[in-house]
Amino acid sequence: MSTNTDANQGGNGGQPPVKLTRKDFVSDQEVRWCPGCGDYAILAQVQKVMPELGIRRENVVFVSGIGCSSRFPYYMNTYGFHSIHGRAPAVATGIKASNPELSVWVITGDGDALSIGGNHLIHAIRRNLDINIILFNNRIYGLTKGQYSPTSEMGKRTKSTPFGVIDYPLNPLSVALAAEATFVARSVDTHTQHLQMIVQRAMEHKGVSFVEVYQNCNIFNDGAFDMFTARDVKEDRMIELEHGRPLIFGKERNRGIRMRSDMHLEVVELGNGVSESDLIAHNEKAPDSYLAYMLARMEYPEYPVPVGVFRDVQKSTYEDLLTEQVERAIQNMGPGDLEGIINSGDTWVIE
Amino acid sequence: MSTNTDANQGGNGGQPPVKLTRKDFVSDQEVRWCPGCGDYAILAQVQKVMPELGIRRENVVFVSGIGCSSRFPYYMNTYGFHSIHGRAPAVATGIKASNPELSVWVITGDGDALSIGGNHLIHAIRRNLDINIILFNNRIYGLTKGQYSPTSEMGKRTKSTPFGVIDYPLNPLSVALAAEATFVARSVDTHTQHLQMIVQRAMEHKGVSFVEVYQNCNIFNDGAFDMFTARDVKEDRMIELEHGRPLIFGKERNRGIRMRSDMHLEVVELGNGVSESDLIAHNEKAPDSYLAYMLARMEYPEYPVPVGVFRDVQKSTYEDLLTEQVERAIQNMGPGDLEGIINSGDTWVIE
Amino acid sequence: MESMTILNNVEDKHIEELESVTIRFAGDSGDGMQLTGTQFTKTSAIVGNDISTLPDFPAEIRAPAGSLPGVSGFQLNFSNHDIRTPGDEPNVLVAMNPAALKVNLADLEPGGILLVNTDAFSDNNLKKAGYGSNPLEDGSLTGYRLFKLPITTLNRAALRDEVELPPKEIDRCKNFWALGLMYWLYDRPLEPTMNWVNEKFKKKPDVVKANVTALKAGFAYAEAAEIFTTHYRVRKAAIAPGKYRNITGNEATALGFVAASVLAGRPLFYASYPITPASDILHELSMRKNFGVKTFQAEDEIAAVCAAIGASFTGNLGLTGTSGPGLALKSEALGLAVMTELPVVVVNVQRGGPSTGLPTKTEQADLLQAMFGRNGECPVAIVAPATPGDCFHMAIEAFRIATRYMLPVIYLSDGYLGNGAEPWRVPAMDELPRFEANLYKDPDNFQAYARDPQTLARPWAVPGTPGLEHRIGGLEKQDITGNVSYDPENHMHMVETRAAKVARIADDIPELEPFGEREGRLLVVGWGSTHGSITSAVEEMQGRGRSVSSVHLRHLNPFPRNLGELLGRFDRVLVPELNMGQLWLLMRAKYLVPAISFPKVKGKPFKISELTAKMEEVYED
Amino acid sequence: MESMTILNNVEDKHIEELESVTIRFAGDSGDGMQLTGTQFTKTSAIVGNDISTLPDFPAEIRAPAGSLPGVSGFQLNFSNHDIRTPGDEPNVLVAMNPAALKVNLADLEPGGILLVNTDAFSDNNLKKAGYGSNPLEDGSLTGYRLFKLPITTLNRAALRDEVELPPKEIDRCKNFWALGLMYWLYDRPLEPTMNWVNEKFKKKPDVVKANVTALKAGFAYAEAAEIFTTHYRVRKAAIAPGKYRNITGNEATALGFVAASVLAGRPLFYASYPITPASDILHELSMRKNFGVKTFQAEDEIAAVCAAIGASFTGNLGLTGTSGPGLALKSEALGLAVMTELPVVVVNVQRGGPSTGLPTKTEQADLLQAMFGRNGECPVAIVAPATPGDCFHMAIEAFRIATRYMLPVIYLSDGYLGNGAEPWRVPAMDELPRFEANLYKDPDNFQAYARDPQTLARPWAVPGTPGLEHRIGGLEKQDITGNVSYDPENHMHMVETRAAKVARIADDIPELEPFGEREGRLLVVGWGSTHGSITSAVEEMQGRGRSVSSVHLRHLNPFPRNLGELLGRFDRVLVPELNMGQLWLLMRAKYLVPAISFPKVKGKPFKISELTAKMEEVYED
Ligand SMILES: Cc1ncc(C[n+]2csc(CCOP(=O)(O)OP(=O)(O)O)c2C)c(N)n1
Ligand SMILES: Cc1ncc(C[n+]2csc(CCOP(=O)(O)OP(=O)(O)O)c2C)c(N)n1
Ligand code: SF4
Ligand code: SF4
Ligand SMILES: [Mg+2]
Ligand SMILES: [Mg+2]
Repeated sequence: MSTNTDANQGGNGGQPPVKLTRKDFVSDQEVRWCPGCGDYAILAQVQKVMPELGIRRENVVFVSGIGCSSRFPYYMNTYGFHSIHGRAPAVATGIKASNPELSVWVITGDGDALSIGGNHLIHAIRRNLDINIILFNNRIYGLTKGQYSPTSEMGKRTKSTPFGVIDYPLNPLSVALAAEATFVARSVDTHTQHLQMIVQRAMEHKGVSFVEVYQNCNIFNDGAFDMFTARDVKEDRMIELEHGRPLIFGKERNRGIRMRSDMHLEVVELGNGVSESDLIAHNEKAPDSYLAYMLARMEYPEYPVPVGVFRDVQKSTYEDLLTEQVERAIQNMGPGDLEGIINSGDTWVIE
Repeated sequence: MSTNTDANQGGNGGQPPVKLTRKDFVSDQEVRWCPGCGDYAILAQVQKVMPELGIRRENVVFVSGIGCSSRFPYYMNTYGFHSIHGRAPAVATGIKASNPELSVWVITGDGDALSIGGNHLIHAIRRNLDINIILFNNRIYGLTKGQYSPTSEMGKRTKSTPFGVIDYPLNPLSVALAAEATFVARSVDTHTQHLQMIVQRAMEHKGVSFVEVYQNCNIFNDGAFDMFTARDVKEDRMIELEHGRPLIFGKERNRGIRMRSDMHLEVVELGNGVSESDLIAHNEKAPDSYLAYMLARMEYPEYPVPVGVFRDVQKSTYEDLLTEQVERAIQNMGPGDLEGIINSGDTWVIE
Repeated sequence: MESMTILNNVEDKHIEELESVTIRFAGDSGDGMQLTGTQFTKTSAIVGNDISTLPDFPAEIRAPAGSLPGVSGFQLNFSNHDIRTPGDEPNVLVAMNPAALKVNLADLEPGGILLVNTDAFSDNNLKKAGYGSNPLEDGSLTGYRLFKLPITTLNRAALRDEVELPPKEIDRCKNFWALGLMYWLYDRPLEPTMNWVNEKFKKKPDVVKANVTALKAGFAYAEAAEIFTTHYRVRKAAIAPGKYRNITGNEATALGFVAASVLAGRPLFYASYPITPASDILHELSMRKNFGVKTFQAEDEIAAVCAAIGASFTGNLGLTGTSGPGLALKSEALGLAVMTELPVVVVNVQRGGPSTGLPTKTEQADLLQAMFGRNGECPVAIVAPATPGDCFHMAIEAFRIATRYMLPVIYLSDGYLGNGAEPWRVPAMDELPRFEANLYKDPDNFQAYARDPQTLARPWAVPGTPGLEHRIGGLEKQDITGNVSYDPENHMHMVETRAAKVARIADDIPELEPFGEREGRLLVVGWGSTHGSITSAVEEMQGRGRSVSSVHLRHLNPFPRNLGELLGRFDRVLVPELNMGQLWLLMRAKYLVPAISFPKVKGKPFKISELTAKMEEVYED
Repeated sequence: MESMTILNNVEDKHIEELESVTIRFAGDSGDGMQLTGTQFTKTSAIVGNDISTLPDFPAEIRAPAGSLPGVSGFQLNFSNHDIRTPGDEPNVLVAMNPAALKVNLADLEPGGILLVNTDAFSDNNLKKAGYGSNPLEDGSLTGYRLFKLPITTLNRAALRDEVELPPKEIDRCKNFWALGLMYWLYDRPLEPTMNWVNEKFKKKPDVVKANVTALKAGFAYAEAAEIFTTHYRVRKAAIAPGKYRNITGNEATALGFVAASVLAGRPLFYASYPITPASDILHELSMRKNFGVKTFQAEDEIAAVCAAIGASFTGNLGLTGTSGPGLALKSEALGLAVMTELPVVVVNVQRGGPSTGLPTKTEQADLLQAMFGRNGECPVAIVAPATPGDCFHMAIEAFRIATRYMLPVIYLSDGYLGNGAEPWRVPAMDELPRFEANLYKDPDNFQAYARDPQTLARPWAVPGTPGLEHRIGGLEKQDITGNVSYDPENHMHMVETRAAKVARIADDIPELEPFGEREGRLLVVGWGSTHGSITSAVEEMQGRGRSVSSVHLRHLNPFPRNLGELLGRFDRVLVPELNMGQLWLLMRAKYLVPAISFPKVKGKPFKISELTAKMEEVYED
């Protein structure tokens, strides 16, 4: 491996960690989201987590596409690239592959990442570049004022679907897993502690990290997630995934998830002959993505909605393999000799 | 539902079925694949199956992108559209949504469908249009003469990867399943009977059908699948999925697939306390795509490679829902009255 | 009726006659300025003025309250004679907060009426707007007729005892208070707005009451408080009789395509990916399902154009719509439409570029992209509406050309046309053109690339038709058969044929009729949304006795047949465009005429005064 | 050495001197014609001829054996003087089967030498080639000097007892048999080819033996059988001394970009999606990892250009390459590169269009796409190599401009340049330009859009540099700060600034040096791959005593400074292009010069005779 960064110091290019504060990551640009938008909370958590790992501002690049969420880079006092709609993963790939020392973040929306940008997303994921992708899922197009997105529910009436959506929504985590993601997680804009933890875990993961954050768009899709994320119901309607722990949830922690013999997940009450050991134990590190895939597909109201880390496994990263090829080529062929290659091939001399 | 086609007569627009032969589906264009190419076999099977269902030539449209495989429509004596690289699913969507009476087929390659066209593919799939997508997977770019594709193996040396591929390959079936496919199947160019059966099943399925066909490119990736598809080894290295039947394979039919308690699939020998009932029973109709996803991810040599129908479930199709909205709108608002809408809104009269 | 009483009272006061007035309402995005402007517009239309409007939205959905980017504006021009633009400089500026004042003051005419809501001039708001000192107090506004009104307070006072609404709701009525005041000032009736409020909030009687009360209160305040020494009247304009409605370009575009579908007898299939400022066309058309219109929100612009091509292949009117960056994405597929000779129409509602550029601002800088933005020799027809209402007619024209010649047509609207509104005389059904868009059916000797001798169109032979099975695609086609051909001579022939198809359209479109004399000193050539300002400016020049005429191109490719000849009849040719000289370049290349470019790329339309100044300069040169 | 003996023998026979010869080898894709042609070329180069070549591949990978689409051809021109094209009409056609005869015969000069392999003229092959009767027997070839040889049989006979190889392998040597024959006919040595065979098949002595034997057998047969009454000699050309290699444009392009990286001291990052005829650049560069070159095969062309932009942002030389349809897809992202002012180079190896068009044929029809194919006012610099060897130099030039001015550059090669080869004088290291491509480092008063007063370049400030943290993107930028700005005046200023950056390049590139006199009757203006044919044709006209000069543009945007002035010094201007008149259009628009277009879109380069005929016509007009 060519880079001397390790997972805990990604983006320092071998320099010693520095002590910065949240404020160091706040840029001088006025934040321009609608008052009350969930984007504010996510911004705050990211700015808070950044200094925790001693990461240097100059080694961080935030790349985004287009959308409300994609204004994010302007507000980070790091390098930033507000690119074009859907293409942030491709720009980030160029950045990371050309300079593996950088800590590269992709900020994207449900339309940006899954509609126009779906293909770049899955290819960036399968290549397992060490980049962190945070998808702000508000299940709507915010910036263009309220059309449905690939995560909008069937039947939803929006500006472009006055008679209701007729496309089945995509499940972002399933898509990421099917695209061979090595780190997949989910959190919620308003669950600040959890969100911080997830951002930190994403940063620590070496390889691609895909994080879906449920984000409220209070203008065009207000309360889209309240049904299960609201303070009073979330313990009963969401489940927090913890590695190695059985899948238990509920205010009383008396319900769990079990695998039926016909390979269907079911919600069960603990007690009455059902014990913790009957439940599925969460395993982030499973070499197969089966379990993560099943969990990713649990939806309210049939199931509690899972948050946390679904999958976290190690594979070589694209940039490391690329750097390795470069280094091996230099070893085997010697460092590039321009005069040599120009003069190679079948040559002859005219006198 | 607005269309009076039923699943078995897709593409007849209500007309009575006709008796045609294989020859009726052969166009007058000279076939231009390399001698020995697997594409010939697939063409032959499709031409053979077409007449079986009494489908009318004029109601059939083959749409393709660009690639060797994408020349397919020229050879079918039906309507055909050889579109541009990666965009066949989008063209097909326009065709099917605008005229649901047609039987629409998409022919695509691993590069066409999964590289440049990945996004259109997953969106066509999630919309569940009643179209049949056949992906000719030769794990290489044929037409452009031998660069690696998204299904090429890690480390493979190709024209564009003289030092070996460093992108993890995509598994086409996983991607289709994660994109909410209602019908997913796999076959092999040389397994003619099986391939015919799969093409027929795809045609019969109402909703999107996604079929991966392993196809040999004898010029740039010869024998890519021989390791498990060859006549002498295939029974031991492949497994044929049959609905409701336990997952058994092997020349002696003495091996099977079992689910371990830690949710890992394992290959077991029957006998010695292991009986058929311990094996997973295949269920195409499972409402969840879990099982199909797991099976899709079985790869040689760890597992036998599955062929057959992984998933076949019913959901309303995009074009039916769209037609329904049109019909309901006419019911509720009356048929469009041009004069009426032009004169609607706030109007005033100047005399 | 109450308001009539008020009106009658008004009659006694001192009234001054005006020819035309331009008002700009400006406030925070939350202040309801768009609504205020629209109501004033409608009322003015109803009383018989000619009108023209220009909304100006902030780029952010909801910028922070009180901030500069959050300012929303609406300008309207109403007149007793024919007008074509929303006016250069407002005569009146209503500024609901400091930010609105800051952003808009520079445009107000010297000595213009400036009406401010003093309640909003808090220290906090002043700071947000970047004011060091309070402009209401520091003497910086002495050049204007400043009226300082505590609108929020006055509105609260008026509503306090009348309705049971939370304070926030009450405050939201202050725009109606201001509207009422303006109605008094310009002698307009309250009924149209009251009717609208009644209809709109049918189910919320409280809200109706609140708004109506605010409106009347503003009116009454103006009347009673006597802060204005005069008020004004703008008489009816001599407008062509008929039924009118206010319509934006995007609405008219959508309606025009529905009309094209009805006239052609072919279903409309609209595939689009949302993008500012084109999305409203998608919203409009998605409500027209009872016309058999199918709308498809695609995963991106490429999928949208491809789906439209697929729909055209099945005999639908395949339509796709976008703005500049989206047109760039559609380039490759447009080439496919050219090669397959299918009747697809692409709407491009242009916005400020390059790249993401200025998404909410207007510009005309995609003409050369429309002409040349594809690989290979790849001509398409191009049309461009001249006014919001013309969008309706040019939408029909686009499909008439596409289906008659079997080729793709690009329809170039822009943000100014799309969002701008004008009173539109609703055409009678029998004024609409009919065009035949027949599918080919005859299987005898069918050849997919046989051609109509006049138009060079190939047959529109669609799947489902027995005996016409054939294959099309992006590879070069053999003439007549449509088979793939790599033959060198055939290739050149087909390149020429595709160009000839476009060229022949020129025989089928009206020749240009100059506005003004057919020869003279200066010819001004325009296209698209600059029609209003150019025509007004030329009219003004003519009024000054200058020999100035103009022609306005609604067909950009091919040009109308007589353009070259007309250019030759004038000493000077001036080409004002909201770009750096794109039509100018095409005209110079084609006619070798030393035309003069007058470029503007500021995200805004031309002012009449800018144009007349330039015309004077060129005139004398 | 044996072959020397043979050669010496040859000396005794009747030898005729020729100035230059054009040969076309044609056969089935499986017949090894490309190899035969390349070997003949190399040998000719080594003996000191000037040479020029044109391969012609079939569009299909492996069309059915014997079919018309399966024909593969290779034409080469060798001469005792300066030549620049592979020749108009071959003097000699070697046809290995009926299909090859059918496809190529029309090009052979009247009375030319026609050599056919009679063994391949089976009924089956004749049918596949669409021959009703056997042309070797029906008298249709009487206009040529026809030599009928059973090459397959003769080759088998020669190899039978010499090597132990399966019959299929033996038959595969028949191209070397034919090559040997041609070597005798044109008096070339066998050694270079024998050396090549020895090297190439080092590990397969049987194959070496077989090929060498076939080669010698062909040579000996020609010598012994006395079927040719004469053989020919083409003497050395007076070529500039130096070290030469044969190089294709795509190879030279790849090498040039590697050189740019070395010269600039910045790593090269090549992101591309395979497409004919550009893929070879990807293949070449992917082998250059020891230069620190990183290649990235992206999922599509959009991802490729975006990744290149990302790489430029980090201080790499961000490069992407494609052909026409791919350039169309890159349009939107190129706008982003313009707005962010990053040094990205886009290679477009043009092919026949529109749409998928004629993927394996050459064309120059993407110039206007390169100029205008983006939304908004979005200028980029454009360069175009003139010859395969020039590809090397223009690749360096592209990055010199991109990094010096901080903007994207489009590099327009084409299929003819990309696949065509020419002998290229290898430059010495000190002949290569140096250019500085320094990263900006100074955090004091850093402004992302501050400008170099001369070039207007903004600083190349890359992530990883402390104190330069900043944000860029596709929204309009405020001058100096680079913050987002919706300000109208700033927008116009920035549009003008981006245009000015491109315009200023004109001060930094060489003025045009006409080939011929600096004034006169006719000036021929060309660009790109037509350099060879135009120059040769002009030379011929000059030889006829005509006042004809030419200039060749390697910079298309901006034009060299003195182009306008030169145009004014000639009575007539002719613009031959492999498109319908794209440079012509730009020149007319810019200089209002009544230039005459000479368009050709047949997937093939100009013939010299076509050009001289047109020049004569224009000359007299
Ligand atoms: C090529 C292109 N197409 C369309 C648009 C218009 N557009 C901007 S953002 C957006 C979708 C935004 O939705 P999402 O990604 O969910 O972000 P959000 O605003 O909800 O955060 C669209 C369609 C564009 N800017 N560029
Ligand atoms: C926009 C565009 N990019 C690239 C190409 C070149 N191209 C043609 S086919 C192809 C890939 C073919 O691979 P695959 O889809 O696997 O089909 P196969 O030839 O293997 O059947 C590519 C890259 C193209 N025609 N158009
Ligand atoms: S529109 Fe929605 S997502 Fe966008 S800033 Fe406003 S609240 Fe946030
Ligand atoms: S290159 Fe491969 S895939 Fe293409 S036709 Fe030849 S054998 Fe088939
Ligand atoms: Mg969103
Ligand atoms: Mg393939």
